[in-house]
Amino acid sequence: MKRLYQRLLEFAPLFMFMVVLAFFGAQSSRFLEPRNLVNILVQASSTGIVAVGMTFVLLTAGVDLSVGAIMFVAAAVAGKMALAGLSLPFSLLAMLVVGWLVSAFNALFIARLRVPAFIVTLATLFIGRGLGLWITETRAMNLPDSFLQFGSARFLSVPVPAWLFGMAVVLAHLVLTHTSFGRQIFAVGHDAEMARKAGIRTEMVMAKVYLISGTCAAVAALVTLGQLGAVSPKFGEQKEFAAIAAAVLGGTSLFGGRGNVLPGTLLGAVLIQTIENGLVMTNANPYLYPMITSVVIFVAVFFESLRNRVSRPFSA
Amino acid sequence: MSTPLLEFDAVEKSFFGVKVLKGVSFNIPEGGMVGLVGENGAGKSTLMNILGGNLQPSAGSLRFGGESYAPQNSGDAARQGIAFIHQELNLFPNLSIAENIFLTCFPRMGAIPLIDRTEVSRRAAKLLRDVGLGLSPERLVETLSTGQRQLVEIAKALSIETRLIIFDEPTTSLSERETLQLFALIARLRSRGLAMIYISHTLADVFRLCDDLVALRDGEVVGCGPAKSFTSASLVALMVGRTMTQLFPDRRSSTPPREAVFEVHKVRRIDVPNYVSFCLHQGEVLGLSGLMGAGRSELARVLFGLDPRESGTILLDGEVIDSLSPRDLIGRGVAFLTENRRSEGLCLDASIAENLTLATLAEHAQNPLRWLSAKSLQTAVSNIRQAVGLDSKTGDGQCVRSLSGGNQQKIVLGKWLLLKPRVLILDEPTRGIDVGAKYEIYRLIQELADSGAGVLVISSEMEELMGICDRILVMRSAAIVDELGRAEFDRERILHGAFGTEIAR
Amino acid sequence: MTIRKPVAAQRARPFTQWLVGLISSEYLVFGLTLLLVALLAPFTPGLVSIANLLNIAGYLLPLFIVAIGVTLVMITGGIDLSVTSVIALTSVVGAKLISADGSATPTVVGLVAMLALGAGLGAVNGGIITCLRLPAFIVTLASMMFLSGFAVWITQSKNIYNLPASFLALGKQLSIALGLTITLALCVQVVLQRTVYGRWLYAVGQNPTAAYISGVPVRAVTFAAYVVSGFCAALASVMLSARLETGSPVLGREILLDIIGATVVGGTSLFGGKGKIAWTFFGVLFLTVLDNALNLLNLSQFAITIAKGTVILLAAVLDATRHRLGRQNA
Amino acid sequence: SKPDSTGNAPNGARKITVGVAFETLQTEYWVAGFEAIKTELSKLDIAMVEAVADSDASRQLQQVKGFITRGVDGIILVPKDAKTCIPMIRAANEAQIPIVLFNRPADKTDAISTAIVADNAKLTQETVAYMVDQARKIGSKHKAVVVLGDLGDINAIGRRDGFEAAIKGNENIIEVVSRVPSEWNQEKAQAGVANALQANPDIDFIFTSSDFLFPSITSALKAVGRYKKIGEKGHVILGGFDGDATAYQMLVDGYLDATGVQDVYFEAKSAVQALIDMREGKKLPQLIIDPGFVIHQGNLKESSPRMWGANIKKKG
Ligand SMILES: Nc1ncnc2c1ncn2[C@@H]1O[C@H](COP(=O)(O)OP(=O)(O)OP(=O)(O)O)[C@@H](O)[C@H]1O
Ligand SMILES: Nc1ncnc2c1ncn2[C@@H]1O[C@H](COP(=O)(O)OP(=O)(O)OP(=O)(O)O)[C@@H](O)[C@H]1O
Ligand SMILES: [Mg+2]
Ligand SMILES: [Mg+2]
Repeated sequence: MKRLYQRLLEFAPLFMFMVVLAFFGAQSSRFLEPRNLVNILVQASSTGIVAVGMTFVLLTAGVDLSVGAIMFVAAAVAGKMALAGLSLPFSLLAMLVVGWLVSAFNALFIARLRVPAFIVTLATLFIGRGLGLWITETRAMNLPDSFLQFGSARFLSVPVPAWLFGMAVVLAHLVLTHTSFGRQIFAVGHDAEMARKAGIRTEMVMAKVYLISGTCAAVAALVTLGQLGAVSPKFGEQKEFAAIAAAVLGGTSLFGGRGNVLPGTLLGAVLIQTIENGLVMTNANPYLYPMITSVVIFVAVFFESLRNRVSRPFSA
Repeated sequence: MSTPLLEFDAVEKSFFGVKVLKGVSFNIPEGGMVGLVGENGAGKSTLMNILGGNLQPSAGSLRFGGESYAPQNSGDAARQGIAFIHQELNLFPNLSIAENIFLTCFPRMGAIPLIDRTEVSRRAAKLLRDVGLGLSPERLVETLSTGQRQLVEIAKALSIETRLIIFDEPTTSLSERETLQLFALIARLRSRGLAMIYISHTLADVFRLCDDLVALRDGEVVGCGPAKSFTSASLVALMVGRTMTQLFPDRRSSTPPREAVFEVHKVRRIDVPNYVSFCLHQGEVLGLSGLMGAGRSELARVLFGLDPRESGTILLDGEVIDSLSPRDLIGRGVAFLTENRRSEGLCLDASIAENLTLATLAEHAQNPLRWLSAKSLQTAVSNIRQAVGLDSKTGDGQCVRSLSGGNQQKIVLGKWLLLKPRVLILDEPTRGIDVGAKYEIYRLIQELADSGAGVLVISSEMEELMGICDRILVMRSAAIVDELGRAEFDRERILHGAFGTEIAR
Repeated sequence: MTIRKPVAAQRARPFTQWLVGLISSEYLVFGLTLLLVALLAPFTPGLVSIANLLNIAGYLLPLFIVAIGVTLVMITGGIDLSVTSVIALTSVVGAKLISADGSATPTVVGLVAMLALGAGLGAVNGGIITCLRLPAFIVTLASMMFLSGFAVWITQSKNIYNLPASFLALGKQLSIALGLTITLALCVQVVLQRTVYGRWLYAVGQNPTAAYISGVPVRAVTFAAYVVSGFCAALASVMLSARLETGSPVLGREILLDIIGATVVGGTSLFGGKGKIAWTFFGVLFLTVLDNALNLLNLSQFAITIAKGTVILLAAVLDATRHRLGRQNA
Repeated sequence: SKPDSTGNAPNGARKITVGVAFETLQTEYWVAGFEAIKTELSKLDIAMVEAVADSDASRQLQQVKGFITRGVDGIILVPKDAKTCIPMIRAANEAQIPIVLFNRPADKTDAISTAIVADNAKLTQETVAYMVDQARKIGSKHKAVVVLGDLGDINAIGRRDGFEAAIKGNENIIEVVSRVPSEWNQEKAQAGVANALQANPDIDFIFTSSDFLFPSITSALKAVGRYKKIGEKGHVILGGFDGDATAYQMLVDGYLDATGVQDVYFEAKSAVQALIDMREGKKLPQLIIDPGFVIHQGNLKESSPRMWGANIKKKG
């Protein structure tokens, strides 16, 4: 009996997800159409990719508040270049470079100078937003259609953003579980001082996770551009919250050392988007959106915690 | 013997302007085994941390294999072939045993930078066999008991190509059997020509294993030479700075049977098949012996309300106590010292005073606003510091993380002694405590018992149990299999009970 | 045997010592604020005028009050993201109660209701976090979304006006706000430093397991921190609503990162076990003065944002240096 | 000495300074307004100091008081909402500094100010009414989506109310199948419209509460091949509010049916003039209404010079 209960709990998050699907599916016949499921995946991909990078950072007990700002600067630079007539690949490269530059800056201060990650990335959040506003001159930029085409391109009938998201998840999962760097992340997150004593080059590990997060943010900016085809001064705003929420919803601890991308972060990001999608599909009262979303998040986390409680009897 | 393997040359180290090592110089020959002894806080671990690359000396130098050696981090040390088994277990509970072992040197799948899981498991399993730990390498370290973790730490040290192994108090949570296994392992390693540094407060072990001994006091080498040139007494005298005539305090000649303070009836932990029943009397020191993993710590945790109890009743002073939290138990005068001082016993970043008074704060705030009286706190702290023999160099405000292992243990103990409990449950109370201080602690336990309290002592050191207890229970597989009154104390019989080689009673 | 003399340490000159002393003192952030003012005053007309200081104070006090609650929560190793939504919800509920357009209950009743509601919402957060043992981040994130959505919903997006003069007086009289804030800050600091509860709070943040085993009522202590946080948010909501003469469902929505940022900049650790009310005050003061000065400097928007980020970063680097110096010299 | 009507102090006395406090500069409309005021002021050789409150009313109060402290001669304010600005007006009154509200009115109060405002609800209603007319011409019942702004934003609510008012009574022609709360976020708008189109593929009437969301809407339409010119089969009747550059381009290209334009130039000019008048002690009405206008295919030529978006577009 107890075993069965635990077995059930093991699948609780997935079960929760199914319940949400079934509920909306019953409300709207079109909800469960493959097209719509792909839709959800595409719409979750931008936040999801950022969340994948964020998971790395959270696993080291750090945080990266600058992802939204990185997205904005990257998109602004790419937009400028595209409008100046440079071809798409150049813009893409520029976005990655922006992501690397900003996150290398983060990494320098966090890993090397030991400044708390929260403050460093808060500062880069401000600096990045300011830079972006400066580059865009606080104007919306409508980009050439090549971006939109990129965003809606399909490969094996699955849109490119979903591929990118999928690839990010699989790659991250491999890195986290099957490389020594990945395992060392968990060690550093549990206790950086202990990790140093164990012979891990903690500085390198810390630096790398911020670079990964920056790269993910740049890719996410690309995905978002592919869907919006425009950069506005609000581009990427509040992404950091959405990403942290998705990762934490997937069971990653803010205190480091615990969490996973597959299925955790993937489910976290997709679940939130599924709710938003379902609410529009069922023509819900707009005022109820935040309340319904928050309740579902809450219930999901509650089930997740039931599952973990067995192994960890007490923690505050 | 031409060049020694390792030379310390006038190594000094200061923290916060306080000199902890004052010009330490000695050599270790190729393949040699050196015992390092000294009181708590003498600087043993600090010296080893310098050797292992975790700390940099303030002055002085090291030579390893004839060449100048100045490791900047533990990776450097490992590359030179120095393995370090830390006093404070340095394992990651969120990773598996195998991952902990190979954390910095995972075998890879050829050119692909992915971990070769099968190879990891194979090699880890072999290492675990070497240290006599029959567990799956995939198990998470957080599910292991302290003793098992210690063995994993040793397996980890063996995983790299080493020339020198540092053992910093490796036997503190190992029971007799595992200790013997470890010694056999050490002998095997020595025959391979490995050099070792062995730190321990168990002088018998040191004499048994080591060729040479180095005694530290207050960061200075006060004695150095072949083990044969010392006797136990002379070594203690060197370390402590005075002679000690006995290891255990005198016991009362006979104890009249008294009333029970703490009765345990058919208590069973969740997921464990066996019941446990025993009774702890007023003024009694009751020992709990058994092999590693016999379930002693788990029993203690159940009794203190930390782990779930499946069934059974517990009586305190004849009164049934049910589903109680540590807080309620402490309120009723029950205290529990866990075997895990770092993760469960201390707030490492809080000060000595804050840690010492944590369980007894209410006593110092006897007013409606729960306002703390600084003066009463201060007196309590200085009294208990003296009682447990915490050296006076450190201020009350120093953070506990920077204390030596033994001194940290004294603080956890001091915290509970301040409570003046009716029932005190001690799990490995003298882990890492030096000879001199041990005596003091035994005396405190005795005093507490004399004042009418009941003390339950879990220890892996049989000598210790036989030295201080009035009665010893032997556990095996979460059940009590034997009980010995003081007159019946007998190593053989306890071991038989623990191993299950003889049906007791 | 070679004995090397420890050098450097003895030869430090008074000035260096003073500098090291300043950098390594816990008043560093405060010092930086003064430095900032001293540097910018010549270029910014009116920066140090009484009117401006009062102006800064008016803006700072509510922020500081919320930050006090958040500091307590952060000392336990938790986080409270819901404070801004608590501000919004208590604002509209309170305003609905006392507004002439609403039920026009006496101001005092409205005030008590607001504070009780804030504490109650904090209690719900705290209850869920401690009893169900869920991570604080996600619980308070969910309640942030829920409460904010709820506040907008019950007002159907409309602000509530016509608040009674007795309520508005709270916003006009800076001395009332100042008095309240100082009293609250001192009380909380004294509780933290001098009472059993304060010790418990730090212990819970440093090592909840050890604290639990040592008989600290971990859950009750954590719970109380969230209640106080909710209460502080409600108190700030009173001040903000009175100052802006409105019950608004989006009140305070933008200041969450400012509050947590100020607390962290002040030196309170996100990982718990460390923090002081004075530090939080310095953090809030630093950010507010920085904001005010940059605005008075008449830079353009993007320059202000960039400058703000840069100064925060510099302050943090200094702070990190302070810790390292502290480790070497204390 | 009184300044003359151009605002210049006689004989090189101290130059007049005006403080301009915006609630946000995160959309093109506000930037356009800001630029228009700047131009207007510089025409009169008036110096300007600026402040942006990032949507925080309390911060705005602090900024306005900051202006007063530094002794500006007049204040132009874009308040966060109708009520939170009253303490600011009062502070200005006390310091005897004239204050003009730009684009958003204050609630009824004894504090003295003048507001130059467009009537969001009314202008939206006119715009949507035009769209409904178009729908009526085509015949058949139309399925409509409205993209709402932030439900906490007073202007967004005004536009929503205007929309609902225009639909009321025309239910036989228009059925509102989805109300998408965008929170003024382009990604949410894009996802929301895409989801609405998934739920009801035959949607053929979309109104957005702000033009800056058009890129999101067109991208969602393009993804399902529904971005068609007026007159083409499958055209979706589109309408917006603000009159920005993107909207202008869409009008020119024949995709957009109508948008409600706020006359930024009128508003800026009136605001500055009002300040000058107030300094001279003239009594002004509490409200100066910017009539605004609906620009649509029918009046594109003659109205476009007054459309701020058109001018931005033409400038480059
Ligand atoms: N990081 C540190 N900061 C400050 N003081 C320290 C630090 N590490 C060690 N010390 C001090 O150095 C002294 C020596 O400590 P060390 O750990 O080397 O002792 P030890 O000989 O290993 O003792 P034990 O037998 O108890 O383990 C102690 O007084 C301790 O307080
Ligand atoms: N035979 C066994 N094989 C593997 N693990 C065991 C075995 N017996 C017990 N354990 C594990 O050991 C732990 C129980 O041991 P407990 O800590 O109570 O023992 P102990 O007698 O205090 O020994 P220790 O000296 O290790 O502290 C549990 O984590 C349990 O999973
Ligand atoms: Mg030691
Ligand atoms: Mg044990």
